[in-house]
Amino acid sequence: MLALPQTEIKTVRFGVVVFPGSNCDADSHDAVGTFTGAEARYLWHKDTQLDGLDCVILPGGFSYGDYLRPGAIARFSPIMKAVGRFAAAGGLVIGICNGFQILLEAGLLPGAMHRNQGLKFVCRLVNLRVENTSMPFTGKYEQGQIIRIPVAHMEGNYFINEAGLAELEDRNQIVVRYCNESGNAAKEANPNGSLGNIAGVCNREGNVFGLMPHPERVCDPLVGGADGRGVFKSIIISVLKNKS
Amino acid sequence: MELGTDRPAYELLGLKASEYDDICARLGREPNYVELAIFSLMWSEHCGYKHSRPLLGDLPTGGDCILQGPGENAGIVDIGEGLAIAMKIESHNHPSAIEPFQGAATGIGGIVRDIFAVGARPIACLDPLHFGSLAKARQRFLLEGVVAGVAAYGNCMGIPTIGGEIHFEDSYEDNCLVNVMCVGLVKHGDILKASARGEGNLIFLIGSTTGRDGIGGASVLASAEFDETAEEKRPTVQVGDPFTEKKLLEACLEMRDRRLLVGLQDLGAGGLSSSASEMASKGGSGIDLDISRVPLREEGMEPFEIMISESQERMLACTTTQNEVAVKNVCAKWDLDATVVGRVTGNGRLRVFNGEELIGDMPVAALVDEAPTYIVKPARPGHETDKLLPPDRYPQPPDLGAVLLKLMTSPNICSRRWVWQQYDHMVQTNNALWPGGEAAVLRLKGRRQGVALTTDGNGRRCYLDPRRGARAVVAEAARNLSCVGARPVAITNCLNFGNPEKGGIYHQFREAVAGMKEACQALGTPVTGGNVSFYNESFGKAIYPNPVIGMMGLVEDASRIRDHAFKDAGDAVLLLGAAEPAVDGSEYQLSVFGEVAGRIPDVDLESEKKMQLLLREAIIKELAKSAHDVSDGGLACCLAESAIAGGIGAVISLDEVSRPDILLFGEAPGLVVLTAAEADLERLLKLAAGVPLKQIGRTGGGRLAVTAGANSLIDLPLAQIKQAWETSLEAMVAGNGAPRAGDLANR
Amino acid sequence: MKAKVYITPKEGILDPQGVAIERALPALGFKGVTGVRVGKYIELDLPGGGDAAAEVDKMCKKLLANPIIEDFQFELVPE
Amino acid sequence: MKAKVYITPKEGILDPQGVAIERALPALGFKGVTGVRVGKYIELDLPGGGDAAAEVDKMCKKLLANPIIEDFQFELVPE
Ligand SMILES: Nc1ncnc2c1ncn2[C@@H]1O[C@H](COP(=O)(O)OP(=O)(O)O)[C@@H](O)[C@H]1O
Ligand SMILES: [Mg+2]
Repeated sequence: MLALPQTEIKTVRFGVVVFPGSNCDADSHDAVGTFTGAEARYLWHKDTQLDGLDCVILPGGFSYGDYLRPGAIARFSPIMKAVGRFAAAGGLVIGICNGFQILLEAGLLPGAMHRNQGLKFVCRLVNLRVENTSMPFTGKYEQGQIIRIPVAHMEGNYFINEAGLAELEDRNQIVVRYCNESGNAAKEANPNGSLGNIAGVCNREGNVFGLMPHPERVCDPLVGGADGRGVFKSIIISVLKNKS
Repeated sequence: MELGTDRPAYELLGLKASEYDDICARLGREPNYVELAIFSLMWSEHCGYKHSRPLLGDLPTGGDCILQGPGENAGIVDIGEGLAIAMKIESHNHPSAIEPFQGAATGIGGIVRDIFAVGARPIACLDPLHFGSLAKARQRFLLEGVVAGVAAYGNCMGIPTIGGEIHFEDSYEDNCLVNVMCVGLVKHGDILKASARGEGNLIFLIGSTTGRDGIGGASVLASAEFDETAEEKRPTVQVGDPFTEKKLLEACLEMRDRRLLVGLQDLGAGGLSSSASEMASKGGSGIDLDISRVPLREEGMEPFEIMISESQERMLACTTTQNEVAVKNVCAKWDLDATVVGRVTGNGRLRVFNGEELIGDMPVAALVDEAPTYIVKPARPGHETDKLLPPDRYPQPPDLGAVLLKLMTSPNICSRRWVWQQYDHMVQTNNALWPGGEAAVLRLKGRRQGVALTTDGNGRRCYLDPRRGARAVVAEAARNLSCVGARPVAITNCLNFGNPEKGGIYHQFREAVAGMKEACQALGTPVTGGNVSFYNESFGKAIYPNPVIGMMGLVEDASRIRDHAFKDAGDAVLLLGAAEPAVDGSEYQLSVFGEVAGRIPDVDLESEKKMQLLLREAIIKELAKSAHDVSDGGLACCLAESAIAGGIGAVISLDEVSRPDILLFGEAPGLVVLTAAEADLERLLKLAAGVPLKQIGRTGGGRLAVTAGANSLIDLPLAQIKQAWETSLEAMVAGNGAPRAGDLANR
Repeated sequence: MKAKVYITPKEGILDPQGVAIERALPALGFKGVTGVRVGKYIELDLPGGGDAAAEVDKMCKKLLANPIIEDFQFELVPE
Repeated sequence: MKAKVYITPKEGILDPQGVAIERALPALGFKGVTGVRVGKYIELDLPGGGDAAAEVDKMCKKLLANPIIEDFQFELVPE
């Protein structure tokens, strides 16, 4: 499906972290393995070895039940120390939904999550506007492109203080925002009340990306669309570019 | 147990004097308190099926594809090439009426355990729910709590809740129905049995610690009516822990993969007593349990409390001694307690030890198979009649457009998006159809095949005629599956009724089971198992008799399915089937005239079967572009729903009849609205050969316009209908008043 | 008048949050912590007048706490 | 030694639960209630020995509270 030879794509290695309460681990694994042809393997939360991987996925779910705060306990798991080192060394890390929450708790991304404004779990397709395409996770999208990807969470109400927000804006770290069909980041288009309709942010270096929507759920038109494939394609292209 | 009464202990535990005598006879002595507590559970209606067993034995349970019928934790249906579907439905009505969030949450927890107990990975849940009127604050509280509870547990487990249904009717005001169905996927060779075999083998208790929560749930809550003392029964409330259950699920499936298990059984109603004795019974063995080894959550628990506690998130596993360490290792990996609490024996007895001390010794057969059964003299309730209501009983309202809008905002018809948006319905990424349609369809990864699922219940119709009602419910479930293009394969069922000791209720139960049997036989959908929930009564008033059907179907190609949305402007709109709509028992009768009375039309099962066969063929041959079952709200609501889903209006012209309102809003089982491209019309009509199929209009435009002869019956902008339908439930939940019956009829 | 409300899971009722935290603590280097129970802490400002204690009690029973599985206590603090 | 930990949303930071409760109160007949803030109340039993206050403080900072959005306080109660 990529305009790249399968033999090359196969050399890109993804690791999908499995916490005891992860539940989108298999979906992420499938999205990579089935729809891109890259290699995907599971990593147990007690693993400490990430050698040879190009990209680590922290999948959705409820890592440790998340009764206290999503991600609060997961960030102390052995693998998160390794993920920290991996990221510091420039490895690609993407946190989806619960993975995003864990990255925030771990301090690998700035900000924090509140309960959704409506105080209810919300699972539905949303429109996203791609704000930053100059990073490894979104290169295949057009600047300003509107994509449809589902959210499914109870705590996606992103918060950061004013100084932090200004910094995110200045450094182009806001990667995707909730928007309506015509691309406006309108209040009604925001499923959880997040500040500035923020749906996903990256770190300064651009190699750690967290987002609430689930791109892995829309990689197959039979089950709701293919707008999520761009994320995985982008990663592969970026990895291959760096390798060559 | 209870001080200050001189009632004998057995009576306080819910046993009759004759049952007590029976127990003494089987033991050859009087039981001690531990034994009595265990017997009272095992011989409760909930575990012992005292009033239902004789009748359930009549249900058709065989079939080429049935790998496992009733009797195990879940039914299992072969779907070919070594794969099978496990399915089961269960009620958690009484716990939910007391604490809706936890009641619903633990309801999911319980049914999910039944599915992985047979070695299957759960792939979907469906939640048929029934409440009283949303005009009452308590009902809104129950609805919000139950939905949040289903969401909290199912979402955390990563099992998509992909379907279900919600009805609101006064009859459920003091006794809501919270049924949950779970469906799992299993390879033939991976199927686990709930049996304890092999003398000397170990019995492991895995998962949560045991506390006093849920003490006596089965006997106290599920096997008695509600009354003033319901408040005092509160300590039995259980709190769900979906994270622990998720770990339990993964650990059990890992042990399954590594072939570490001789048998696996969940702890549900009846706790350790029930699961241990059932495992022994299925294995033809006995079990010695040592309750001093059970990890406890609370201090000072009595032995009988440990035996009957219904603490959630626990499983019982039988393993060989060689695998002891491996089992412990898998559980340790998932951070779960796993304790050897017993051993398999060959003596056919459940023996309970507290350390060295033997504190209970009972024959397994007496506990599991020998609960007395009762046959009650049925009495047909006075409201049942053999006559349709006279056609002039209700005057035709002057404005049928207003009636349509009213019905579309009815809590029983309006959009359920508010509910299913709270459920993670997409996780596991298999949904070929999203919620909101006729049935859910899951693709099976790596195959062309797909599984279609639906649940149906209609207490109101069953109240008016339990046999016809049950026939109609099974037929409707099958029709829903056929509407997406799936072939109905098998059912599971949850029979929600009042107090079976009363002749009127027993009549309803007997008739409903008979109706279900007839329909299942005619449609070729055997019963794989189910659940019976009796005593759904409060203050002497029973709920509507409500057999809820969960049906599974198959599609050969998951990409060749249909939903109910109109697809393109200019398509032909067709009516399939020839049933004669009636007011009796309809949503129209209830919402507009405020009555539930008369006799519901019967489903013609032979025609139904032919009609559904045609429907599926039309879909597989890609001649039908949409299909929608005519059910609640009649033809008019059916058309409106398809129009809303597709964002395309329609112009419909019907024959002139004396009562167009009944034609539009009346209900009868056996009708489907189809659309087809103009170019395919001829082929479709030819395919129908003998099955009634006629064009009634054409899609297009932004309005829904219905005429009969020269008369305009309805002419409304689609946007207006959509707005009414989409926002109604949310507004009602927010307390903005549910519509009242009668206001249109009097206009 | 300010009210401080403390809501705790009832004795004997499972507290999954507490269990999850208790199981996590040793790995973080906190050994031997037991009996973790997680509840809610709510602060609110009451309008003057009326029987504040009776009001807060009613509020807890009706909305703030779930009396079926939770106990509550509160203090009133004049400002 | 028992510790009682109070976790509250930081001053000036949105508290969706508090807002929801404040909105719901008038309909239940409680008028004029303002400033509703919903936090957590955690009880735990500490093992003997060591500097209990320092331990609990660390526990709060590391795990129990999220310093970006939450403040915490605690009391130690000898048993
Ligand atoms: N209405 C019913 N129709 C067919 N089988 C039923 C029905 N109700 C219960 N059964 C069967 O009886 C057995 C016992 O049910 P139950 O006690 O609910 O099981 P469990 O303890 O696993 O929940 C199960 O195999 C179930 O499928
Ligand atoms: Mg079972």
